[in-house]
Amino acid sequence: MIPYLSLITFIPLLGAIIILFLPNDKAIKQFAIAWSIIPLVLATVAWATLSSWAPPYNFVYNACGVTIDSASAGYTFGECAPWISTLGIQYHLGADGLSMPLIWLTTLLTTLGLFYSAKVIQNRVKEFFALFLLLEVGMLGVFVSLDLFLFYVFWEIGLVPMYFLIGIWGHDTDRPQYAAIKFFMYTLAGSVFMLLGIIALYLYSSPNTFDMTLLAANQANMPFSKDVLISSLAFLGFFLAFSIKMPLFPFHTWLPDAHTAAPTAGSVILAGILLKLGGYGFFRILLPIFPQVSQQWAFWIGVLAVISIVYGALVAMAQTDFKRLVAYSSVNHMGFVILGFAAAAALTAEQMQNPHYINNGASAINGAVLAMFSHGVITGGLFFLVGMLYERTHTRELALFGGFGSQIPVYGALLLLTSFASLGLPGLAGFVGEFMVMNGAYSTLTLLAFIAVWGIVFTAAYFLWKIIQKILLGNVSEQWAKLPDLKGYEILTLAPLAVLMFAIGLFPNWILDTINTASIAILEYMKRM
Amino acid sequence: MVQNFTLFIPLLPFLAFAIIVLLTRNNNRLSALVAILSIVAALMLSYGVFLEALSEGAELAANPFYGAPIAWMPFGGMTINFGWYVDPIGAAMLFMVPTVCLMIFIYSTAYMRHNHVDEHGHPHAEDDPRYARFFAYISLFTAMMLLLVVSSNLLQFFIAWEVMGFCSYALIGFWSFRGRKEHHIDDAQVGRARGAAIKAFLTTRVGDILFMTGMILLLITLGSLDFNKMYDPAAMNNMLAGLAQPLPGVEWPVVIALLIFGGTIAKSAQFPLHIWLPDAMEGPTPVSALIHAATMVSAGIFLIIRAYPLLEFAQQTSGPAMQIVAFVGAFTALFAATIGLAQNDIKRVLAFSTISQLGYMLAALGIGAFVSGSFHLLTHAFFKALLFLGAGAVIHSIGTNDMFKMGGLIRKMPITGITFFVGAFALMGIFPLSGFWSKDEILLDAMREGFYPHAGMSQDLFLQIIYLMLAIAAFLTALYTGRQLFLTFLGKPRDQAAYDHAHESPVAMWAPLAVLATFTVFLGFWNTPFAPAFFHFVGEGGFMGLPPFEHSEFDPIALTNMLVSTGIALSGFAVAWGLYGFRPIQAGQPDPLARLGFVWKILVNKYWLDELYGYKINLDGTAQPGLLIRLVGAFMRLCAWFDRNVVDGLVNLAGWLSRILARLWGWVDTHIVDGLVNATASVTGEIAEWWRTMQTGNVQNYALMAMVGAMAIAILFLLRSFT
Amino acid sequence: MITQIPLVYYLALAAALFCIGSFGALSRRNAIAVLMGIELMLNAVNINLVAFWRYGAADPLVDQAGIVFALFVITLAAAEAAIGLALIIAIYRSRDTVNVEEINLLKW
Amino acid sequence: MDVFVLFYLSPELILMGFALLILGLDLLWRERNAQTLGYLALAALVAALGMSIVLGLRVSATDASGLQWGNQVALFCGVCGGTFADLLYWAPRDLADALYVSDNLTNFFRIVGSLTGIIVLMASFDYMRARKYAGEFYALFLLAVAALIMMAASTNLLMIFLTLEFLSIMSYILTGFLREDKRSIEAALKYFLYGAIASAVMLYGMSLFYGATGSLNLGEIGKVITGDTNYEIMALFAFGLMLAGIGFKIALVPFHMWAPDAYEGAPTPVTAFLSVGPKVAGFAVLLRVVLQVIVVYRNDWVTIFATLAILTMTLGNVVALTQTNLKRLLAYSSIAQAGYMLIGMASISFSANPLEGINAVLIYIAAYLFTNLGAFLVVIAIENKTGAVDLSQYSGMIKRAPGLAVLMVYFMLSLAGIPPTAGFLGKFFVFGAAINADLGWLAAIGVINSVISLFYYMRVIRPMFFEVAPEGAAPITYSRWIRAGLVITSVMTLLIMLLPMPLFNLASYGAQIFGVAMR
Repeated sequence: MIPYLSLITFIPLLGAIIILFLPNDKAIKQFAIAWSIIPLVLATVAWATLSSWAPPYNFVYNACGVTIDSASAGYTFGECAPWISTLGIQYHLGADGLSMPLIWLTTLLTTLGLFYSAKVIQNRVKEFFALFLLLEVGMLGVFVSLDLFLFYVFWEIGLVPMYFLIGIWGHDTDRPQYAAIKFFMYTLAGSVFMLLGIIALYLYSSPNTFDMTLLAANQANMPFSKDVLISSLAFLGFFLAFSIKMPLFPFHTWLPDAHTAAPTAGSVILAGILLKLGGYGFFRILLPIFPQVSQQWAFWIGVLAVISIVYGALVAMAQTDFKRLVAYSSVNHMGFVILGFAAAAALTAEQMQNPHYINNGASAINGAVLAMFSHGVITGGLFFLVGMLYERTHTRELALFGGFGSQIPVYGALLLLTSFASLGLPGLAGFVGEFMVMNGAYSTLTLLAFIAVWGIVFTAAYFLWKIIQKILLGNVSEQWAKLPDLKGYEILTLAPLAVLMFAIGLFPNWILDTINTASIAILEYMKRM
Repeated sequence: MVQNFTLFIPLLPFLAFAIIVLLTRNNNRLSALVAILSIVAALMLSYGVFLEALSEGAELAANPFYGAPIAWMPFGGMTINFGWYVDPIGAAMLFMVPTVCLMIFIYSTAYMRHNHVDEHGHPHAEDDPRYARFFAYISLFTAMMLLLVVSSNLLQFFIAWEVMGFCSYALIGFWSFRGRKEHHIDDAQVGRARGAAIKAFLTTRVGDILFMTGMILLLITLGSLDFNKMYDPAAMNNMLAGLAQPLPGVEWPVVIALLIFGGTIAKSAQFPLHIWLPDAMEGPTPVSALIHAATMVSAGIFLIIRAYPLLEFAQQTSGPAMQIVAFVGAFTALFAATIGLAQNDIKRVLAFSTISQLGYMLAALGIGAFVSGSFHLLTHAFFKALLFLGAGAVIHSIGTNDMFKMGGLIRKMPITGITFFVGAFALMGIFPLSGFWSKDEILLDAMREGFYPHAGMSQDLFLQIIYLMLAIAAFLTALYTGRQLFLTFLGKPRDQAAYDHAHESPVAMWAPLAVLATFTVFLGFWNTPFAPAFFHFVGEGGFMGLPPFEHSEFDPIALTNMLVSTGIALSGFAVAWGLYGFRPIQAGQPDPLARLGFVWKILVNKYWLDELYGYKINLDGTAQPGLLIRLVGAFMRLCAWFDRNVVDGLVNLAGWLSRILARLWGWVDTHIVDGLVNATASVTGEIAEWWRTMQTGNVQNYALMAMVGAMAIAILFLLRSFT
Repeated sequence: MITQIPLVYYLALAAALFCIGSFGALSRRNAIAVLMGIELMLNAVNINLVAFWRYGAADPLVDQAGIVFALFVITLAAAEAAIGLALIIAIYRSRDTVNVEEINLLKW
Repeated sequence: MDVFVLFYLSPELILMGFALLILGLDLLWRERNAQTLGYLALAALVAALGMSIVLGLRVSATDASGLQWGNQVALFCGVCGGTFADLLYWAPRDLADALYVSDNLTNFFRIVGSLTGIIVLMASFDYMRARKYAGEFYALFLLAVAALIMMAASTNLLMIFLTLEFLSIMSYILTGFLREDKRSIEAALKYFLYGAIASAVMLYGMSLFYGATGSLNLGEIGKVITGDTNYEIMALFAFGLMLAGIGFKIALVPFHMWAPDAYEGAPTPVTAFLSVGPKVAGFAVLLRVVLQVIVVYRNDWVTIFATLAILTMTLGNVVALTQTNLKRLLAYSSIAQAGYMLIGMASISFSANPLEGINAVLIYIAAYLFTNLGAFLVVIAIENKTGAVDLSQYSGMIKRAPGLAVLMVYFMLSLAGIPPTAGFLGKFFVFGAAINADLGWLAAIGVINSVISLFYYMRVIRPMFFEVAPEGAAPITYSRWIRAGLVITSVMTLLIMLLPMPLFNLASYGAQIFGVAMR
């Protein structure tokens, strides 16, 4: 049995270390790209193996002394080793339909980010590539951990490289240091409360454990589930960490600064993966482990989600900086993910008995996870496009652009594609997730869903009005007369993302099939409340 | 047999789109060829399906061609499957859509070549710089329309619907950007196209949101979006049981039906979301024909056709869904016709006539005249495409849209002129063109239901009103169509330069006109009151599990109606002749109807709706957002301000506070400690002496602090132990 | 009958001495005087220790902890004084002052 | 008394013996072979470390491995008598009238102390090479380490006083070691005056203890103070005064004010030592006093420690925000770190859960030791070459000394408590203990503080990475001893996180002597 997850997670770390000993920039770049393909291949193989389980997924998961079978399973590739044995902390890895797509996306975006950066980053190359691979370790670690302690460790590991990526390679005009420390402190402020939540979870569970699978599976015999105050506080700790990471209104203000300041590949990873850590936490931890509290707060979380959607879209519309606008669009889109969470969480115990509601709950979860995945693809692409335009024009001021649709048609076509994918055009990646989330939301949070759905109009408005119209339409000014179109390596960077946008939009089944297994498992856990 | 290949019908043009984008985009001729070949192949396949469907006859309604092999969206224990669903009306659409599209494609090969005079005065014809892209877009567009027609599932339908929205955006805005060497368009055109595209997409998006909401609620209440389920009475009854009522006393079906109707309102440009369609004329004319007459707006009607059982169910169980549809349709028919009177742009007149005719169809569907509504959809597609293409030929030849710069063109462009006349008469409803038969049937149904109820039923005032509105609209239609004919093709040329420049179109342009004109003339005979073949095919089977439609025999009422509607059309045309044809308008002469004064001003300004909630696009390419958009804009700026100053401000405030706190500690060190020292010293009576000695950096201050601290802790312990 | 001086008297004396010592230590400018204040404080402790030993121990001749402690305190006071004076001399050499209020190079 | 018992004093004896030897050799060699004396001192510390480990291990009949950690010997008993064999196995808490014990806790602090000594000594080789009187420095330094170990071993008020003064006096001298440096000597004087006053106050408290209970032995006093009101007032009042002395060592607010000045003025290796050694020893004493004497008044001291913890953390962190001198900044940081340790003190709940306050304090101490010394090693390495201790002089360090810069990031992260570092593990245990003791709010304040602290720790990093080095700035080289020290500290900082079980066991064995049995 190949320890896929350990390999995927730690091969980049090895790469980062090797990079420190490589002699010149060229070798570093080539090595980093080649090396990053290894986890990508492994993740692809792992996913392929994963999706070959046939329904009804009745196999036995057995790792770390945890044995789960039949429908409520979902995990595979379990790996286990004792770590801090007195506290029952284990090195417990595992993947399921929830984490597998995100793991794969992480490896993909890292490879693309490295590939693009190899052409763009010219100063302090060694540091950049080593940090980038280190960042990948942190992100992958979060997705593969099934032990809360391990989860937390990886969660924080990702912060440091990102801090440096923003601070060192940020554009001088964007106050990179301010943005970097803001990002770091803001995220840390959230996650330390999660640490307290994790400890409380450990102390109030019986038997005391940090194991996510056990915590989720043992809902019924947890004294914790009866202690409303403590469990609410612990929930709040997790919630704060995740919603800052997501980011959810009103915890989002670190995001525009960080995104704007970060170098292109950094923004891609930040938007593509780092935000997903929060969303992943919502579904991996809050929903299965805190079903009661989630249910109590679902409406208000839904309200915040709806505010994020509408407010994020409106604020995005008011931006004049291309990158900042795309950054705010993340607030807008992540709102749907949280709305999906709220919709699934809002299922009452009574509704849990009705397969119809269960299906819609699964729709909400599927949709939210798929929305995360496709947001990673789309916004990753958008940030690449922002970066490519910036490399050419050295400005991001939307008012200075115009007419690029005819000047640089390939760029224009890709921007058009990505924008429409982002605003949720059916047939492209963004729509499916949004639709499924709305489906779930309408079944439990009808009113909120009806407000949220108008966010889609605003989303369309700012993409059309602010991005496509200001950049692609109109006349080309003389200033840009010599603007070159995309080069081969740039198209190559974007091509996989474009293919994914179509692949998800036209046939989401291949990915939803995987996610659905996890959604069913999560709902099984929730049923025990 | 052919039915199993139904899904290849949309796939073929989609492949053409992919091929053009990926491979042949730099070769204009090859791209056009790929597009046309694909549509021809799709046409043959869909004719195959159509013929197979015809051979099934009315039986098809109960056992439509159906298959849903593509698992698309699994959630929980459920999966939404995609596939094909061809029932009689779908089959009829499969006949109409590729036919019209093929004509438009052929027409476009010539239309997208622009005549251009270089600096030496030599005329050149050169391809539009984005010629290949144009064919890619219209291929995608056609693919999506075909997909929509064959969809087996409302979600699949919705996807095609939305992608068409994108195509309309891209095509309306086809000239919304301009390279430095593109001379065929000017800055004003770029500005107008830009505004029109975004307006079209966002306005329809509003409807799409409603549609999506309705669809999702349908999915939740019905448990499926498959048309099989939607047409199953047993499944429909479940809808009343599931979720709690949305509002007290309101049941879900009517809410869902009206939300879905919201999609139609936007897509088919019904009041109040019709505002995008006239501006959408900024796209190249084949696009107008393709999107805004023949197919895309028809998609809205087709949605109502698909949702017809739902509407009827809603009407029966929970609320006046059908009546609302009928009223909106009839009102729009009348309303748009009035605006059509006051337009000078040849294409805008057609645009408003489209809105008006779509209103007819909706009114028909709303009053239960399912078959006549559907039939009008088919005939309208042909003659409206004909009219648009004809108008396009005119524009292409003389280079302006303004009817007051035309006149007498029939002498220069006889084929275009004659075919245009055919289309215009069909639109007016002149016997025996197809428009007559289909429109007449609608009016007949309204009249029969309204004025001649079945035995035992009282006359229905609502239907009478509908009938009257439609009749007035028919009169106005004849009036503005007549006005268009007189201003454009008859009379004297008002702009001699343009007239001299005018010439008959190349064969690639007039041939499609001829084909469409032929269909316009003969298609009506498919469903005459004497021999309603179309009814037998479409209506007799009803919907799958639902009761079939009833058809009355040809009787005196029908005859009366035929006479009345012919009279209305002729009188409208006569008025037009009186105003515009009797004494042809001279150059510079104001419109005779301008004498209406304020009413005229209202009509010219389209009731100021753009200023109220729309987006007013001026001829010079500038635009003013309406009141509603301004409000949204203000709110948007408020949000951005809030975000920058309040939400982020709180964060910065925390940082600021901690800095202040840091200073405060310093201040405490310098002042409070001093104060404590001061107090201690005063006890010993030597304040003045020691005042100055106690300063920070002084170890004695530190020690004092320590001692005070220790005492404080000790005393705290004491106090605690006493309590 | 000879009345013994109560323990409280000693304690009060020690407390007073401690206060005087600490006042001196905290308020004198001259570092030597500060040192003297500290010596007074230590002596107050010694009084306390000896008094407690004399009054508290069950058998003062066997349990001599208090007085031993006092002896150690005296010794350490001497050691401290040595260190202190050495430091004061060193600072006087480098700065020509032993005024503690002027020794404030390091602050904030 | 069995002479063989002196074996159980061997680490301290080795240190003091070598100190005297070095002093003697220094007299003989007169500055000629100062480096050799340094190596001798290092050898002494390594030997002490080895002996500490040997002392801790005993042959066990029960443990399958045959070896078990845990060995408790009371020394200098008045009446405990008995044979050597008896001495090995007395029950926890029954300390008879020992002055000085060699138990698990002592061994823990022996290891901690000699490791501190080794690392600081490595750091000081370069520093002292350029300066006079190196031999004396090494001798005094060994004595200081011995003093801190002895402080941790004392179980008697008199012994505590003596060892505390021993450590203090050594520290004063070391602080003022640069006699020609105004700052150094000023720091020493301030430190001295402050320390003398603080210890006088402590002594006063001790005398009250003696008066109230008639004993100086912690065990005896603990037996007398059983929670009835006669002693309560006196004991707690006296403890409050004693805190002045202990708090002075630990640098708790409000006894912290000497620290920034002394840290800034002292020779940097001494600063490194001061930031760890006395603090650690102070916690050892605090643990013994609290858990053996006033343990019954748990409610009272929990409140006090919680309050002090909040004050200490918050003041340390907040004031550190404005500092630009790195030594001063680290001084405030170490004040704040003491605050986190105090959370552990406040969270002592005698529960069977591994997340227990005593454990947490000990683990935190070990983690803090390596991290903080590592940070100081970087500062020393840079100061040795450039004399820079101000943040503004650190710009572009990543180019001049990439290794140092990266390690500095690592140590700063560890101080801030970001995984995967020892500092994180320490914080995890501390906050865990707090939640376990129903002090979740205290843990919450603690984590907020750790977020604040990140800001100034990152301020240290910022010039190193984000700013450009001044023109012509030479790369910074450093000796193999500093490199060795950096390797030890960084590897240990990582290892404590990755393989925490040995440390955990060490700490929990130490905690056992207070009758706390961990699962």
